[in-house]
Amino acid sequence: MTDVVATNETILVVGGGISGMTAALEAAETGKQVVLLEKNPALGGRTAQLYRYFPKMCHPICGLEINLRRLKANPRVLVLTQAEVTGISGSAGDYTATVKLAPRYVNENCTACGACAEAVKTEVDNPFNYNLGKMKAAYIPSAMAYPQRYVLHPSIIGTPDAEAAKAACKYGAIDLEQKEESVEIKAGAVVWATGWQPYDAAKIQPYGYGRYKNVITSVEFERLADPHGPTGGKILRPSDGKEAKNVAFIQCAGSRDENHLRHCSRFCCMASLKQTHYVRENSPEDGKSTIYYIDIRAIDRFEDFYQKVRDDASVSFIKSKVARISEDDNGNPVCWGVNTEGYKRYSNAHDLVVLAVGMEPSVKGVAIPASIVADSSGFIEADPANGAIFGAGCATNALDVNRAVQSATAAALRAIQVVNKVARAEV
Amino acid sequence: MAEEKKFAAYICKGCGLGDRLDVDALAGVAQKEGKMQVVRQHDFLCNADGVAMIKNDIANEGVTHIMIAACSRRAKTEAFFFPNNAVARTNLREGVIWIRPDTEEARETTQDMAEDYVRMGCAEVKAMTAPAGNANTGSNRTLLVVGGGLTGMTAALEASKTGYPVVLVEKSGQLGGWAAKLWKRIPAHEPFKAPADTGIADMAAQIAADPNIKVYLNSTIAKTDGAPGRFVVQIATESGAVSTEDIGSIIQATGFDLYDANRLPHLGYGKSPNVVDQAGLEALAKAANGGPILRPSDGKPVTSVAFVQCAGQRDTSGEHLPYCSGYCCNASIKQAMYFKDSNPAIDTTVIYTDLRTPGNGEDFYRSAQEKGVIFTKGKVGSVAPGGNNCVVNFHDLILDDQNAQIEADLVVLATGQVPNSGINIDMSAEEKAEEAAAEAAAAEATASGAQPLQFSKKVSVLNLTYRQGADIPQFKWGFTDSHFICFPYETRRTGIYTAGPVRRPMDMVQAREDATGAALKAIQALENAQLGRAAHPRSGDLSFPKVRLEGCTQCKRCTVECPFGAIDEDERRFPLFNESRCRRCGTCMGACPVRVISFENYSVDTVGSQIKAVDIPDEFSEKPRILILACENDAYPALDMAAMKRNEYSAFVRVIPVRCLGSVNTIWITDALNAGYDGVMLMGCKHGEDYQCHFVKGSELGRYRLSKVGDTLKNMNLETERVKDLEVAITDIDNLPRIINEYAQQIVDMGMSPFKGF
Amino acid sequence: MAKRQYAFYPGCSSQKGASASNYLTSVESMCKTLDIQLTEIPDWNCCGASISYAEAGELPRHVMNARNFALSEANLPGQDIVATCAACWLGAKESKERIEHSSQLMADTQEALKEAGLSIKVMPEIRHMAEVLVEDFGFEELGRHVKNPLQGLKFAGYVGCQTNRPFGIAGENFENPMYLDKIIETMGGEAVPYDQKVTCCGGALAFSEPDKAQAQIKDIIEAAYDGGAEMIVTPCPLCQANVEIYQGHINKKYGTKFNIPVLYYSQLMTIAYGGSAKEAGLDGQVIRAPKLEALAK
Amino acid sequence: MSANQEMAVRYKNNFLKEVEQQVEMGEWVKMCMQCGVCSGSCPTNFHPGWEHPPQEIFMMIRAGKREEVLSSPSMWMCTSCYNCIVRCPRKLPITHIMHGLAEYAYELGLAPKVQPTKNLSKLFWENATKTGRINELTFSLGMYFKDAEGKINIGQGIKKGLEMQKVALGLLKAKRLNLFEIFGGHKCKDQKGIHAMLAKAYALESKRKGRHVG
Repeated sequence: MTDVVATNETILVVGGGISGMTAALEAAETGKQVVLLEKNPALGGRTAQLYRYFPKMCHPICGLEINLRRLKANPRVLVLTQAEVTGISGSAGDYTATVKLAPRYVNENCTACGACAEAVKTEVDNPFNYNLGKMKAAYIPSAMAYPQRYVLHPSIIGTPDAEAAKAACKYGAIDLEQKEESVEIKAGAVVWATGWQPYDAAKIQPYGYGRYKNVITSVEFERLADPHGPTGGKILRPSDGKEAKNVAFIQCAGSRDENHLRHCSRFCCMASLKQTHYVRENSPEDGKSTIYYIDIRAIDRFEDFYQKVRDDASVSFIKSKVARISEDDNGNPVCWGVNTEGYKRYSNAHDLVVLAVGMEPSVKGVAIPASIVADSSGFIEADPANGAIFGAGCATNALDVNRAVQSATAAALRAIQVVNKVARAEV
Repeated sequence: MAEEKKFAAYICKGCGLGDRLDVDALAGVAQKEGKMQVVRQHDFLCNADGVAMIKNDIANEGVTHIMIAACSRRAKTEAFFFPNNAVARTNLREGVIWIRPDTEEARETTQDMAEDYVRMGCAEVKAMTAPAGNANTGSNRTLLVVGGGLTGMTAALEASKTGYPVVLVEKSGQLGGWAAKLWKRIPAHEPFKAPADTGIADMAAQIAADPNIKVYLNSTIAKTDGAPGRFVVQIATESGAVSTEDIGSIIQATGFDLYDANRLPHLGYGKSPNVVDQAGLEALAKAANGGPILRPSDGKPVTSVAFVQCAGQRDTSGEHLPYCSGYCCNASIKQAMYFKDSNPAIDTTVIYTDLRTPGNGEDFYRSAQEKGVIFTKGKVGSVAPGGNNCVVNFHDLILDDQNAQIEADLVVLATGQVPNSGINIDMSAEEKAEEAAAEAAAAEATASGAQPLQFSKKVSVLNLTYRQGADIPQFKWGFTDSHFICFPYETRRTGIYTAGPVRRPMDMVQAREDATGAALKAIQALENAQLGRAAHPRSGDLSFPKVRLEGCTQCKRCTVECPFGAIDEDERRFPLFNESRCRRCGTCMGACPVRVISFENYSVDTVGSQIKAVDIPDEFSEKPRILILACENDAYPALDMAAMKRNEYSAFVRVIPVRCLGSVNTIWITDALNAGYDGVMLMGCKHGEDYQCHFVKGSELGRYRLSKVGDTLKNMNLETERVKDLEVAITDIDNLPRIINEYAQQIVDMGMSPFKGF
Repeated sequence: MAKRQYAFYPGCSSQKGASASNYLTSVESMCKTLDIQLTEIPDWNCCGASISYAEAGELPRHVMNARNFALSEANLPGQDIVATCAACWLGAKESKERIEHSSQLMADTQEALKEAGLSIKVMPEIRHMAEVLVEDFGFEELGRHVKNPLQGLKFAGYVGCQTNRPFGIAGENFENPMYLDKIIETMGGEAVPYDQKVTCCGGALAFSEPDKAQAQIKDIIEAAYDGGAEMIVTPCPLCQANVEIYQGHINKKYGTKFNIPVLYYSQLMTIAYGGSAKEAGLDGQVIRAPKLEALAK
Repeated sequence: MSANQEMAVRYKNNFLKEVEQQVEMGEWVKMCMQCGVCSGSCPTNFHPGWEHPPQEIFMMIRAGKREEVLSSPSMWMCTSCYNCIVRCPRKLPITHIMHGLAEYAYELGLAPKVQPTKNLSKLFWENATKTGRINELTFSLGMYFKDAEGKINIGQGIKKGLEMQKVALGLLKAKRLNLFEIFGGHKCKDQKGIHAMLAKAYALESKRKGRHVG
């Protein structure tokens, strides 16, 4: 049974992506006790799956390394992975959260030596790579995974593979008897930082995602460009493994669209501008990018990043929402539409089309087990009715990393205000 | 504290270490060469039993210094958590067996490598002490907020709500700043359809009623002295009075000015009263007080209005603002609604190139369209002022009409935000000259009675007494934003945070978030200051640079190079370290030519003794030795992850993690070369415009110092290639092993260093 | 399964001797098997189709449809109106939505209907026959009646526009609807991959802008051949006619050799249900479908 | 004063307002954000003669280009395929707006003189409302015997008829064209009711839109 020591001076942070980690660390570094919950087996969230950040083109796992080091050095944060909140009762200053813990089948004896993975034969989709490629069913979610412990995929439990993993482990780290459990955690305040999910591109029917292999999403493209990804950082298109040199980026794939997401997801324009660099990095001689857009939203100081991409001869800009995509005989996706600046019709074949999919709050369609005020897109609003449950990061708005971290820092203070009040009352 | 020191080495045999290495031989090295008093082996050191063994030694055997030879210092940190002891981690797993082939031929060199690492671990731990932290730093818990606009007011209220006293200083005679000049604001809540009340009056009332917040109006900061937890701030009031406040930490929320529309004569500003900027329109709307907005030229109600977006912004000519201010599209939409809400018959057009309404601003945009605001994608060339109306000439980009025109009673220019960030302390000589020229030109123009060009000489906001300058260093275009994406509050002055549009162009929603976040960081800074703990990125670090003043030559390199302005000079011109400003990067230590600066657990000695501990085989062994000094934030994790992938690299290298390339003292390199190392690789983060160094200037300064190593090499008659400076990113998991191997081959080809055996 | 009853709105083209009379023949046969009772709305009138916009304006068009609603409810109360023609279904459904949406429009409609002695009291549901098959029966039920599976026959399921957009069949995809393919497969035939499934045939512009329409029709037929289809199947009378009857013109203009039969789903179903070629209206094909005729019992 | 002049005066220079009030679904025009998805989705997009796509027309309306819009052949190219409607991210009922613009242009007499679809539309409606149901034979004949300007042209009719002869023969053979339709064919019983109903509908609509009853 997992033992969690928490009181109503504890801050419960739900979500272990960059926002949740930030909220947890900022609160802990201000001297507060924190319980940090993550649904997946490792912390890091979606930013850990990005290759580079705009506008610096630096690597997200560099910041993750720092945050993990802060975490390792700070005994005030208790991390629970594979944890989901199923209920929250009580009120500001006195909450009890019911948390479901899924079994990892690997205990803290694990040294991450990898012997279990060698022993296991079953392969499963690799969610870290958005299922582009497979991994062993005994796996470490990524090279940066924290906790640095292996996981057994539930599909092999009860199969000889699980036994093989157990037999291969010299350290008694495989525990096939682990069961799902439910724990209650006290908290004075809750920071809800469950982040976002990419909009389901298959719903944008005219673009044929799911029908055409060479139509992929922007988050998948990150994995293709990443040296840690399924292609070792080479941009190879899914249909035939050919190098994709002529890449189209379609903006507002789902965003600004009343058939899909009515809001603008803010980060997609910058993400595509950034991804044109990947194309150039992969094919310095003959890489070519085309951005189809309605408005380029390179907001505030990111404008210069846009101007630099704009000045790059290998990148073209077409003011147009692509009407539809078809596939030619060579498996090339063909974008059809009209450049609205002066009405020019086009049907352009590309090696690969990347849909800049919108940002949907993870909370959308998922009942937060407490009464929360959200806007029409499902983002948590700042509202007194939420008591001491504070949204942070992309659970509150379509934000880029920078703004998500700011939001999480602010949420940490709001949570501290509540637990400080509890502490003052208890003195 | 003259505590008895007892050294213990623990060598793990798990994860294949026992199979791949001769652990008994390693234990022998630890005991004989490493002079460890306790040496233990364990089959599985990180499990409960292994950890209990170490804890027992601490409790019952008096062990104070621990050398753990097992996996990387990045792994198993919960198990090997001994905060009260000096701990060195020797990396035999990721550092040795995972990067070496498991073959008979490789066995000897792999064992050599492991033994050297044990030697190094022992040497390191012997040179370390567990940092105790300095409790004698300040403990003031009051926040100073500079600027009484929305951002400053928010920061003050939030800090007060958290339980901290606040001093709020506002330059003007009332609180509210830019927001107080607005008729309405952009909505912050569902349904995002109509302009909303600013709420500023309410905030001002809350501040007035808060006994925890002390407000100074008509006041500026005359002087800021001290460090987090013990700032002493002089506040000058217009009346001439000067007050002194003791302050724990500071939030600078000095906001922005609108870009001067006088610089946009081609858009008719200054030529017709009917061309206004966004502030001008807010003033008209306020005056109208809900009634029809009147045309300045003749006081008649406006019947048509055109908004020109990006006026003097997103400029590529170099004449105006190169950036987008981010909020103006929504602001113009809001202002367009002032007209449509009062009278739907008013022709209202917004001319834009890219409409930028992120998030639910899209709803606000749609709402404006529903209300009949016309949006036209076009580039405005000029505004021709007439008597009572103006003609906006633009290129209609959709209809591809170069000569499109709109006639309007009123034209509103959406000029952008210019930060009030004080003096640019990093200004180059050229920039200073440019500024002086502009000042002279303005003075001349004014004297000759021509159209006065706006020129206001920048004055300091904070008047810091810091040796490195009176204000916060700026990032781009005067904004004081952090350069870090993951860490938006990282300014280069510990305990001083900026928030709101001074930091980055932003709207009110974001300014509020920013202010709240900055309040947390300021509170955190003062809390940690009084505990002697470091701020980000080595948060919680209790180590602190100690300086042996008697050896100091007053060369001032440390005071100049400290990326965080932590070091001043005392009246005797010796460096004066302000502990709570320090981020523990060690740049000062790297800079010091006489090596008088050190940390308890990281010093010239902790690294130097490791370098010296390595066994250097003789010239004829065909076993060169290459020293790698790797930044612990990026290069070292990259090497670790390469090992997790089992990427192999040369057994000739010996890696020592360093806090930052900036902390690398050139003595380490000369020592290494003198000791007979055949090559030295330095692995640091990217520097330059998009630098990635977590200590801002560390890697740049480190590289600058290393560029001078060439002379040393020349003097020693060594090839310059024997020292290699590498820019490494954390993702270089495949590149790095390749580069190491290529370098090792290059060294082999070059031949062994002649300095061996001296 | 109990007899299902619907108010039937055949539309002008499905009348005897009209261009889709074979559609009607096959629908009647199919309904017999499925035990569907279609009762024609007495004295129904033309829906106006989408093309009548220039002269019709808004209200007159809606009023025409409203008259059918009123007649249906008065004579066949409680029954859903079922149309077989895509344009009839769309036109009626559109009018229903608009009238329901606007009280002004409802009032005007009632006022005009009064002139014909009618009024709307209850607004009936408007369904397309394909919708009825998919939703009220389901593929499993439709499959149970198959006696003569269309084994080995390859069809391109050409959905076209108006059963698909803007309303479509519930749960379907505008760009790649599957219901027609599923009907083909349920009847034992093979639905070939077909990337012009929802391409417009030109609609009424086949009359007024024959060149433009025929260029589109050419793409539609070409893709069917590319997919290996032997026949094209459609749920829409205008699609059927346009794709079938202009093949000669297209061949002349483009040098193609098109000669592909274009059938209704109901014709396939009739054959698969064991009906004769005549019961399926196969004699009504301008381009005969010998393979299907051969299979018919 | 012609209907056109009257409207031009009534709405002064505000063509957008005119469209909002006079054109079916015209109130949606202002909601367009110029993404161009409609233009790219139109099946006639790649054919010549498609002068202005919908999104451009919407911009022209906002820019007050009244004559250009109303006399454009573009709206008449609509095949009613509804691709634009289902893809529009702003949910504009574009098909209906195009129809509405065509109707309004026709009403004002600004529609192009040579416009076959205009004639087709008119003929279809007349044919349908005469007896309550379409008479396919008279409709087709009507179509072929009118020239591009909508005037009866026997010579052209015979030529086109010849062109269509094969098609007609095929249909006849398949019993899908009935020459006896010429004598009346299918029709509604209550034609009087239908005519009265439609007359009322026209009157109401004209009143609502402030147009003269034609």
